[in-house]
Amino acid sequence: MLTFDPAIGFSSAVLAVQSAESGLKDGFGTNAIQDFLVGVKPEYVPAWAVPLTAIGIAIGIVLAIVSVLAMFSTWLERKVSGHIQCRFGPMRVGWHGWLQPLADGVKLLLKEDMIPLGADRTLYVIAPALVLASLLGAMAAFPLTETFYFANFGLGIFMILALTSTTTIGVVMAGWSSNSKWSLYGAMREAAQVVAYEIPLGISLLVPIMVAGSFNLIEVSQGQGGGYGILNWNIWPWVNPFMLPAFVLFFVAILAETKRAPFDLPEAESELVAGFMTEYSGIRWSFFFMEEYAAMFLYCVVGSFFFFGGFESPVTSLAESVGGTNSLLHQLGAASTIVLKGFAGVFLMMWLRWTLPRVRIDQVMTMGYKYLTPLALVCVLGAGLWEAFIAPHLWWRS
Amino acid sequence: MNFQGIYDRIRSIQAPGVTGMDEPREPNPQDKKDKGRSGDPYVLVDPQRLPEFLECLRDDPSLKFELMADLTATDPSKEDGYLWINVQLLSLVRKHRLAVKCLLPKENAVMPSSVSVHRGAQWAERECSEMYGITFEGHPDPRNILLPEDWIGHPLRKDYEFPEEYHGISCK
Amino acid sequence: MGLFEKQFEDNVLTTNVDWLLNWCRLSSIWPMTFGLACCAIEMMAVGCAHHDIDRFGAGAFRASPRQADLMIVAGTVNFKMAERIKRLYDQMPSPKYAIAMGACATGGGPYYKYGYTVVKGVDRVVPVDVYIAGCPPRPEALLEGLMKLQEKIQASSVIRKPIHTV
Amino acid sequence: MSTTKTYEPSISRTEGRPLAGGEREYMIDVRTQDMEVNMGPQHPATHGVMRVLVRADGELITGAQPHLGYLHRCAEKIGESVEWLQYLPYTDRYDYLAAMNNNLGYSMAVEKLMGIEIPRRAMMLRTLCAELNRIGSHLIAIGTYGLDIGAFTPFLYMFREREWMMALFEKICGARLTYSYIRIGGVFNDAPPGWLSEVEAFCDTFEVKWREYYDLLIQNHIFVKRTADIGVITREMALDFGLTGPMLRGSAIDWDLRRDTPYELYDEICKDKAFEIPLASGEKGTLGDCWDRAWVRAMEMMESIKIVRWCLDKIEPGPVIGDIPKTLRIPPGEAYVGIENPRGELGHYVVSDGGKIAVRCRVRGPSFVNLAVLEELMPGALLADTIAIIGSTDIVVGETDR
Amino acid sequence: MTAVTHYFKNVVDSVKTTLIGLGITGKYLLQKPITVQYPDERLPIPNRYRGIHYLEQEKCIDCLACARACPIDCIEMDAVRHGKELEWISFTLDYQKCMFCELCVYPCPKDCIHMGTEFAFVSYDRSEFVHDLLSYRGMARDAKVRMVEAEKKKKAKEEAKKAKEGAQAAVVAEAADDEGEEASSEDA
Repeated sequence: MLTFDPAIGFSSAVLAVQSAESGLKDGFGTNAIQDFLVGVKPEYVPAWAVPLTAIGIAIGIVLAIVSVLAMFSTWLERKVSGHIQCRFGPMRVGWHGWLQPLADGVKLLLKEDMIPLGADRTLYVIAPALVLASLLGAMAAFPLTETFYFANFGLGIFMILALTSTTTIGVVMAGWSSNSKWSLYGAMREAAQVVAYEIPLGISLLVPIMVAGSFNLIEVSQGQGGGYGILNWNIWPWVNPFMLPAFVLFFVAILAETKRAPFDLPEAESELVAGFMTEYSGIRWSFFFMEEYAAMFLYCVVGSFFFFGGFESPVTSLAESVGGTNSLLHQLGAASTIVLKGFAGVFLMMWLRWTLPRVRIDQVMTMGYKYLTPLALVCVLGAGLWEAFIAPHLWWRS
Repeated sequence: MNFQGIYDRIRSIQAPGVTGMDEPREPNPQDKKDKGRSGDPYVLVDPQRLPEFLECLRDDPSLKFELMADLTATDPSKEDGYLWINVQLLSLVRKHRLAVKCLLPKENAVMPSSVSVHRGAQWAERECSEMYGITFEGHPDPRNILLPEDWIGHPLRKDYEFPEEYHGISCK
Repeated sequence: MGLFEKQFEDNVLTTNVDWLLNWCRLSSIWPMTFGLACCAIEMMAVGCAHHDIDRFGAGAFRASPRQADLMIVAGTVNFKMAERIKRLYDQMPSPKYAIAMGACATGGGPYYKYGYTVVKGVDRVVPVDVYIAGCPPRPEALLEGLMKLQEKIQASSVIRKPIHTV
Repeated sequence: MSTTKTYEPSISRTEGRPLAGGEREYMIDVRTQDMEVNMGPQHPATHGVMRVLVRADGELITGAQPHLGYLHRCAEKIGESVEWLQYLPYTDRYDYLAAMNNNLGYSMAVEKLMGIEIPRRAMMLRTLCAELNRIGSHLIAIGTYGLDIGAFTPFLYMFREREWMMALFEKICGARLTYSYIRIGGVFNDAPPGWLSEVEAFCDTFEVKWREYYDLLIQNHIFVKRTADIGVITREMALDFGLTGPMLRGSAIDWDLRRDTPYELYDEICKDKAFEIPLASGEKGTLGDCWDRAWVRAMEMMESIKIVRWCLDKIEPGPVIGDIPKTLRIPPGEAYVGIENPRGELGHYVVSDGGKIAVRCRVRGPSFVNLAVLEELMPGALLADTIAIIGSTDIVVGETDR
Repeated sequence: MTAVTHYFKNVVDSVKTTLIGLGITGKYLLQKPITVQYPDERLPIPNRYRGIHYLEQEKCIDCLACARACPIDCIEMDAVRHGKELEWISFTLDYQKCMFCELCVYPCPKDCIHMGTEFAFVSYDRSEFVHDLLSYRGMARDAKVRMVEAEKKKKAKEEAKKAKEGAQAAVVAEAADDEGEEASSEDA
């Protein structure tokens, strides 16, 4: 029945603390929560308690964000799939089924906690926690506005890529420990697939990184400011013509990274029953799909930072011109912009999922190594040449 | 080609194992017990030579029965001492059909397998053997196909008695 | 949950908590992708656009029994399959439910008399909560059966002491 | 045992599998222990309750063995136990996706024994319903095939049109799936007023929607890549295994019982050249691969629409059932009638001894015969291809097991 | 086709067909769903629908034609005959077996068993599926009246018959007497 995995709490805490701490040490930006805490700190509280409290609050907020994201995404998925298929999706659980994720969540909590007889119990229990925890750690690097974030890294995108890649370890652990052949297949596919698509993902991100000249998400966003909040987005061909193909490659790669159709081979329902999570039930299983939806959102946010202007949008620029930089209005505009952009990406992924068939494992590999990687390299080469020889002569890039 | 033509051809190439033929006929008005016979004409073949017969018909250029549509058996009645083996042949090139029938004694229901001629016969023979208890000699995979491995009896025989229970689940 | 399960007396709080938990359970009954025969086609029709079982929150057909709550036995069960059905049912985590859809799963159906391999009712193998008549039942009848199951879940007790002790 | 013929294995393990465009993918020759995986009986892609025991070397399949009988419902025994007419509802239930065709086949076999003529309007309605049902069956075949490949949405679109078709059948005979509409001697009910124009409206809409399925699924690049060059059935193999229907035409063998051994009104329809028989050409890969079979099914739906339109054009008022006694006594004899079911040749072999009950009521299920080729196609495929191959044989387990 | 063109054809094809697919699904995303929300809205059920049976009990004559026509013997009926009138004990239809084939409807000589448009029959207990089609048990009131009347009539008839017979006998006797008389007179 209801179980709470100490492992999830522990490992997520460790990872998030580490990430947050490194962010603080970085001294690159100031933490909004910490600022706030310093402001309200009573005299008798020692100074060292402030960052610790800030970290605790940050972890809580990240957890809440991830679960709300997952819940909203499941609802969105069911509604989008429903309407694409000429039906409604959830309708009777709350208004248009908006309470559906809540019901699902509570039901999954109440389900019997099953561990198969032949399973490796330790790994079986740790795996879902590790999967979710690595994603929680990655979420720490996601800035909601230019001044509101948990950790601001110089190498923010590296942090995200590195931590999200560790989910693979959890998935492989899950597949191996389940003692089921389908799970094993799923896990092996996941390992092969993620390794293959890390490469084009990283390479295609090099293009906007080159244009922005920074790995930091906030800086990349700031670099796309001006032009009514829309004209300076990296994606436009007048900024760099190799950006659009790079984005397409990036998008395909994140589809594969997040195990979404048409690359949902690790959990391919018609082939592998439920892939690596065949043997998981109840709340442990829900960790996997929470991770999936949160990862989708996170990658889409990364995509919007690097290709679609980040916080910059006409709304943000309007809010800035009305309220001034760093006003609450501007902050709200920036936050809503990035969340909306993230969900637009999530929506696109869902739309693709409910349109396309699934590819085969050898085609996934072929696509990753033979198509995406070389094309991404070509993009990087082209973008580099453009940046070196043409961009300096363009008056709008000066 | 109609049935008569096919039969003549079978006769002229001396296909192995042919013992006769039967055609539908009108009932005899004098004899009240004779109701006649309707339906398809068929060729009677010795079951022990069925594979050779099928191979001969498959390879004959003017018959070309290259597709075996069906192979099945029939238990005409409890009292009858023979099972029928019914084969339906089809020629895609010549666009004709032929029904073949063999009489197999119930006491010794053993006959050679036709899998070497038509591989499509493989599953059909497996079904026949579990349903009627016919042994096909030389069959590559003589297991039950539809019934469980430990099923008792041959259900399509007319003297089959329904089981009382199977693995603890009552049948009534 | 094990600590709290069926421990408490009836009172306003426990009744309301029970109501809420039951509501969550009945709003998200995930069936298993498990079709046997003709009724499976109607089961598919229920998932499709015209009837859309997803409106009830029961549209997430799970292929793995571990993640499913409901087994819709849609079709004829024969002896060869019966053992597998038992195993699949055992693999589902509780609380789990079973619906016998159609005449065959209910009581052998048209194969009652001469079907030598047909199990005369799936309740000889697994416990069944709701039976649906029809051969095959209309998709609406399956929805009706789902609503009947929801009524049953709503009446069950989660943290209260069960009223009827057997 | 040397009784089985061996084919040249289509893919040798060390050479790797051929890919489109002459590419060749090489598998690293590391031998590990083969793994035995049970696919089914409860598996989303086995179309019901079939079990395939797969031997796999990693993702590469080295052998597969289908196990049937999880839905054996003793249809033939029942045929020998109940009266002639009483067996008719059971014919609905073995191939539940094409119940009209089953009714037609059984009725025709019994009628052949009785030697009776049936009224022309009944024949028209029979042909019309059988063709409509063929569309419905192919819709499910392609839809579930898409589902196996991973495309969920086309399946729901196809079910939407099928639902319409089922509503039409419900109006004419009162049931959605198990019709028992075509009876011995005709059909049991005339079409209700306005029904034929509704069928016409269905045809008009279907032709538009068909284009969508074709673009969304059949021509989709991923679908093509998943199904082309997979599960290639050569001409010799097809004949040797006795395959029929779209499986045969997918290997470009020009054979259709509707045209080559005409029954009912197909003689006239062929003379009018109202429809043609789509033959695969190996357009996307090797001839006889899974994509060809799916394509043949997709094209056949449009041909069926043409036949339906022909029937709507030519139908005239008249009686719909001949003079049939309430208790049938069929003259002794034996008859085999094969008709073109959506899955291939559906044969009914009936033997009568002149009584009220049949002596033998054999059903030659096309999917039972077509499935046998699975063992031959599997070795060398990838695990994901097994699903593509099973799906392309378009089996109905109710019919393989009967 | 060279490898290079093949390579780029693959890229172009996949992008093109994906866009076409997205267009089709996107079109439906914006359209109104076609779902009929069942308990609130219902699809029309055609008249010929083969649903749960109903019986016009007044017409039924307990002839067992439907039970004989049923392939699985799911109809059982029991009634006691009082002359022409029936005292109904049971008329059950076992929906654990029934396959809704409508074969029971046609042989009925009185056209009294029908299949209705009711389709939803769900239960927690399968024994409820042995469904009694009777709307009343025993005898209908008018049937009772008719029976009583018929009995009265019968009695009256019998009495009349007796009376008639008596009268006839008397007449015969008289006639015989007459004849005898005549004969005797003739003799005389």
